[in-house]
Amino acid sequence: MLDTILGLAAANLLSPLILFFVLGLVASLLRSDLSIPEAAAKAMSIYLLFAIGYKGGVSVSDHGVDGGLVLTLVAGLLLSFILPVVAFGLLKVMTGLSRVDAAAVAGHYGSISIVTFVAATSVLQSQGIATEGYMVAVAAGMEAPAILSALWLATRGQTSDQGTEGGFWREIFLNGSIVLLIGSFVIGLITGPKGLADIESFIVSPFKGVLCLFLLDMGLVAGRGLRTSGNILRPGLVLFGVVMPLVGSVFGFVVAVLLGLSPGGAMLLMTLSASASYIAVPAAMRVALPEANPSIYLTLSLGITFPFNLTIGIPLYLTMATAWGG
Amino acid sequence: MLDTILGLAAANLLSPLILFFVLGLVASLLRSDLSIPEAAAKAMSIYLLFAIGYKGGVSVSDHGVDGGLVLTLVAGLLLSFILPVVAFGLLKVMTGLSRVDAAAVAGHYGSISIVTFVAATSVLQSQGIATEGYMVAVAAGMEAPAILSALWLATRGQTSDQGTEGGFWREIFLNGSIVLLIGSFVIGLITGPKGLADIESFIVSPFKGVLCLFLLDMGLVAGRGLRTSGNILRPGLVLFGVVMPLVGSVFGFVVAVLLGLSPGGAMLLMTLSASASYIAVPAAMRVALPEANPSIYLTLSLGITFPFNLTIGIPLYLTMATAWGG
Amino acid sequence: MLDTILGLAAANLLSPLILFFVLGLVASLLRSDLSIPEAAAKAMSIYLLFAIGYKGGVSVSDHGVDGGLVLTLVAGLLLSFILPVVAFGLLKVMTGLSRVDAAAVAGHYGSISIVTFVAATSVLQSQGIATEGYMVAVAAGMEAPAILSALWLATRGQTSDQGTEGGFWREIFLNGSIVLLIGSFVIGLITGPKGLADIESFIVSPFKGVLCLFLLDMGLVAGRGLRTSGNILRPGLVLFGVVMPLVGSVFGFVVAVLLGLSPGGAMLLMTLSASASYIAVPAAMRVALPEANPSIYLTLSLGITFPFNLTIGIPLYLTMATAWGG
Amino acid sequence: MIETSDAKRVEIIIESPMEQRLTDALNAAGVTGYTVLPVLGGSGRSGRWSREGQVSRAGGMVAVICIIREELLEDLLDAAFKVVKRHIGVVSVTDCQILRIERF
Amino acid sequence: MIETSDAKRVEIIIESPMEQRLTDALNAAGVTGYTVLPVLGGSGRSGRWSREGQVSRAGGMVAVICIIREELLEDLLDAAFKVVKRHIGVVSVTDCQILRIERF
Amino acid sequence: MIETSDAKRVEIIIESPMEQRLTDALNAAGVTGYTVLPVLGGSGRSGRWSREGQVSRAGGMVAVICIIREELLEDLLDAAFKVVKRHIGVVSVTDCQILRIERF
Ligand SMILES: Nc1ncnc2c1ncn2[C@@H]1O[C@H](COP(=O)(O)O)[C@@H](O)[C@H]1O
Ligand SMILES: Nc1ncnc2c1ncn2[C@@H]1O[C@H](COP(=O)(O)O)[C@@H](O)[C@H]1O
Ligand SMILES: Nc1ncnc2c1ncn2[C@@H]1O[C@H](COP(=O)(O)O)[C@@H](O)[C@H]1O
Ligand code: NA
Ligand code: NA
Ligand code: NA
Repeated sequence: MLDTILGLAAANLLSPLILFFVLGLVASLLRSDLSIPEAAAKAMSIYLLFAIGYKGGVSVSDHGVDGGLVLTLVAGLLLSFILPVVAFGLLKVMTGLSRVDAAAVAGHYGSISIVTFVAATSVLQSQGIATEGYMVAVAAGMEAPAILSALWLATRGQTSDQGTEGGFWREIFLNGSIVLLIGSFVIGLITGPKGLADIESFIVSPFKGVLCLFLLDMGLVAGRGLRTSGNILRPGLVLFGVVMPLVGSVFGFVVAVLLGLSPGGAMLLMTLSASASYIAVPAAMRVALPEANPSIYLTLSLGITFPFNLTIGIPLYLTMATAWGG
Repeated sequence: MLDTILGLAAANLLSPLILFFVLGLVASLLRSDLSIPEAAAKAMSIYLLFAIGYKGGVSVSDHGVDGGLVLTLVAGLLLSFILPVVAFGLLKVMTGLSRVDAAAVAGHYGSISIVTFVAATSVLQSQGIATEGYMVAVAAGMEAPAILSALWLATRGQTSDQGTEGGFWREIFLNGSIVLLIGSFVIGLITGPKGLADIESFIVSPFKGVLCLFLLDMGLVAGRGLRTSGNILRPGLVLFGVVMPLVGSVFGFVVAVLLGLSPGGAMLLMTLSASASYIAVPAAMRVALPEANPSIYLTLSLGITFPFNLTIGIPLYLTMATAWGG
Repeated sequence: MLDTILGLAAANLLSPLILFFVLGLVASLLRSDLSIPEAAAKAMSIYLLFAIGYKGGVSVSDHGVDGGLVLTLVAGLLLSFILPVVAFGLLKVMTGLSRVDAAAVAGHYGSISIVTFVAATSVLQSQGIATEGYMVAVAAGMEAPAILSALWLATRGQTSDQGTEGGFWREIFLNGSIVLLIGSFVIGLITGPKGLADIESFIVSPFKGVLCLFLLDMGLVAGRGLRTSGNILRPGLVLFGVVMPLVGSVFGFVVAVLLGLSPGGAMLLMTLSASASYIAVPAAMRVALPEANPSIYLTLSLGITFPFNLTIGIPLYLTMATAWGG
Repeated sequence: MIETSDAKRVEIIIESPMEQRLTDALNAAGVTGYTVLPVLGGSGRSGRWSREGQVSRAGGMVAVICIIREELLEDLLDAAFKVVKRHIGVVSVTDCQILRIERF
Repeated sequence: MIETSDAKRVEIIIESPMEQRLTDALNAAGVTGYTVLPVLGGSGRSGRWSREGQVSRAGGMVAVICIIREELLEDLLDAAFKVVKRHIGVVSVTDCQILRIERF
Repeated sequence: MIETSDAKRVEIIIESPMEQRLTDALNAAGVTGYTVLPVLGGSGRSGRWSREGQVSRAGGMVAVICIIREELLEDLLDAAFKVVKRHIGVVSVTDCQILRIERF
């Protein structure tokens, strides 16, 4: 058991994906001026969402839509609602964060990191483990609900006076990555394998290479964050950044078991629950909870939890899921 | 006959290309913040021009240059000169546009939309229909002449006092897309199939995937235009945006028959005649006819005619061309 | 012998790579507005460094690390230190440049142009000539030392009062391209052929196509430089821009013979010695030698030496290396 | 000679996620136009940041420039202040002369 | 202390396709330099636009900043006005102090 | 009404490779913040350049905007001047009013 974890972790740590993330991390900690143009980074993330959404849709059209999709989606929404409350509790115990800061951080852990999800799928793939194609739809579904919980946690009693008018909720639920992920998923569902054949050599073959470059950029950004705001990370916070994903993954595991997901699907739901947002939620928090200090949630999510999931979390979740699955 | 059209249209409507365009359109009409970075969009259009120009040149070097190229090129130039006059007449009848606005719009319909052309070629390709490789050269040739007609229509009698000095014409005839298209075409002609083999896996295999993303962006832009300026589109204008491509395609069809083009070539010439510019001409109009309201010609060309050609026009032109061809 | 050179040169001149460079050159000399977005150009250079570094590392992990790597690396560093002194001497004889300008120019010729190196490797590859994978590490090693020589040449006697504090040297030795090249090399070394298999269809197949687009951009930039600053190029300077690469290549040749490199490796070392920097060194010169006129070194390096190496130099060095090798 | 008229140039540096809200507020306050400039990076009480360090829309900022007739200044500042008050950012006002006052 | 000299800062927001024509006119009017800033978007009588909404060079705008000696102002405004008069865009002038007047 | 306070707006256009050195100097001079804007191109005694013409970080420039209390101006100009003196670039100062002076 343990050695499988270690074996997987080792194999994982020596994959190009992780090594390029580490390269980025090291480069920016050494203050190299290496950087990926913002437009290129955004283009890569669009490519990844496009590819993963589309492939998910195709695989569903392959195996046909079943009740599993709806059930898992609902379960994902619930996880996204509940996990912030758990995180908030842990933060109150483990750290001295103000309520607003704690609520903002908690929101990030209810939501998801799509890159972590993508990395997990590519590990499953290289292990030849199948998974429910609709997990990408679940990923999209889990992005936003956590924001409601965060705002509720922050403003219990008094109601926030600003920012959360109609426009705000449209921004949240129609944010670019949700729309692109769901849209590509639906298009994949409609066009099916025939459509995939047309664009396969664009979205399948180069996928891993693009992911390497994207993780290089993630490493650069995470390193920059640690360099400029690392001092914010009191031990309690760092510990939270490692414990919370484990707690989240357990929630994900239990739900997956109840839903009877495949080992691959279970592992992905665990990864989603364990991962923390650094795109949708920070933007929402800046609008609705400007008093919360962005350095705290960004550094924690990008500098601690993301690397943890990428290196140790993913192989760990995989082992748990397969150990139970088989 | 009709059912072939409908069949083709249906198949076309459910292709990833169209569906991603629709996704973009819907996303921006819903005011999602989904957007493709400007630099990435420009890079994709450069890629498309590079790939299509080069492939055209290679196929000509394959089949050898014949008189057809020159004749068709001349015919294309004439179409580009004449169609604005036709469009101007229609606009006078169908809409209440001022002369300057009508002239500016007319210029767009004499010129071409390269993405519409690219979409048409990829439909031909998936239908396994061959075509004259030099049609890309014709496409490049048709971009600019319409601008002369537009200025003439706008300033008949008095001569425009500004903007159209030497530098202006250099901008028009050496604009980036013409130079890149012609340049890549010539390079393809010189290096031939041997050269293509070198870069095939860059310009052939990923082509359709890139086109999907590019059409996603076109949908986003078209939707934004419709959202902000849709009110400008009086019924008469909208009707013109649908009728003019049909009229243009008939001109293209007649010329193609006279030239004895292959069905594929005929369909492409029809598409070129039917399509409306939204890159070269708008820029030229801003310089030379600043009084013309850009919202009118951009919304009409991008919001009405482009989607019409993409969805209904292309299968229609294909059916007509093949019906006659075979 | 001579006809082999000419044959190679001709074949080289008619390759897509060169022709796209020429297209860019012509387009900007004609003042076309064709341009590649800065972010796209930067993304392409990152892709090229990533791909070439990684492939180099993989091939070393294939053949195993031998003393050759260390010896060649040291030799490369020495070449980078010494060549500026040679260049400085030639400049004093051939041109009337001030000491500061001469020192700045000299620094460029001690350092290297990575695109020239990439073009050389792709020529070797199409000729099916093997080479030492660690040459990319040597390339990275040769980027910076020349800067020290240039500063020494410029400030002999008095010490420059500004710019060259600690931060400066970190900028130089940790500049983005060095870090990415070395980092990808090391990752390739660690992950080996198995890792390559994962991302091959991203870094191998599309490589040449991307290089074409990148050279198109290089042509555009070089042309812009010649158009705006061509007047700076007195005959003596132009002559230097052609003679110095030849002199450099001879140094590279001698060192390669002493090291007993393979013909392919020798040709690459000659190319590195012959090429002139236009990224790392200009930036360093602006900081440390602001009095030196940037138009001189940029126009010379980009407008004269780069095209010379690309068109005539590379086939010439290849012929010399193979003539001796076999 | 071309005659110029006195006006005010208001420059507001604000977080990107607030841009839309700010420009809506400006329109509501009756400004006839504004221009948005990109920002590469900066530093302030909330620390140093740079465009390239951003994965998230959250981080970036923009500079909104609004040229207005003097009499509009107070309404504009009220409107702008409502939007920025809970947020980081900077508001500055400069005297300027403009051509074509009739356009404002 | 470092001595500064009075000068004028002219800011011209104009459509990208007119940039070249404007800068040529400025050079003709004898300015010693100018700086061009990108514009993300804006709003005015001709409506609202944003960089990302552009497929076409036509749509974008740029901001040209030109710092000049006071005595040059009139010629510059004449030159600038000739270029912008038929076009959308905004011209504003601010008093400023500069270092190294000898460079202007 | 919202009360505004007098301040200075310093705008420094400088080569990108010098940006870090400039901002370090500004911080050392005690400024509480600054904003960096991208520059597309420009022209000056050292000739004309444009962002797209750059392969090298060397070529580009940036505009650094720094809003400060009046009393800080001299120290800032001294600090800035030390950095730009051997380099190309332009420094201009404008009077302005700001909100929330306590933040500066
Ligand atoms: N004194 C200043 N001058 C110019 N820009 C500033 C200044 N202070 C703050 N900023 C800008 O406003 C942003 C937020 O500032 P702050 O609210 O102080 O953290 C900074 O990142 C800068 O971009
Ligand atoms: N009052 C203003 N303040 C700042 N920028 C403006 C103003 N009015 C117009 N602009 C800019 O000039 C462009 C054209 O304005 P207009 O000619 O009024 O449509 C707008 O898109 C804005 O970028
Ligand atoms: N008078 C000016 N107004 C605005 N920007 C200027 C001016 N002079 C120079 N610049 C900017 O400073 C850069 C260097 O100027 P110079 O040192 O004169 O070559 C130019 O490329 C412009 O971006
Ligand atoms: Na989560
Ligand atoms: Na047409
Ligand atoms: Na060299």
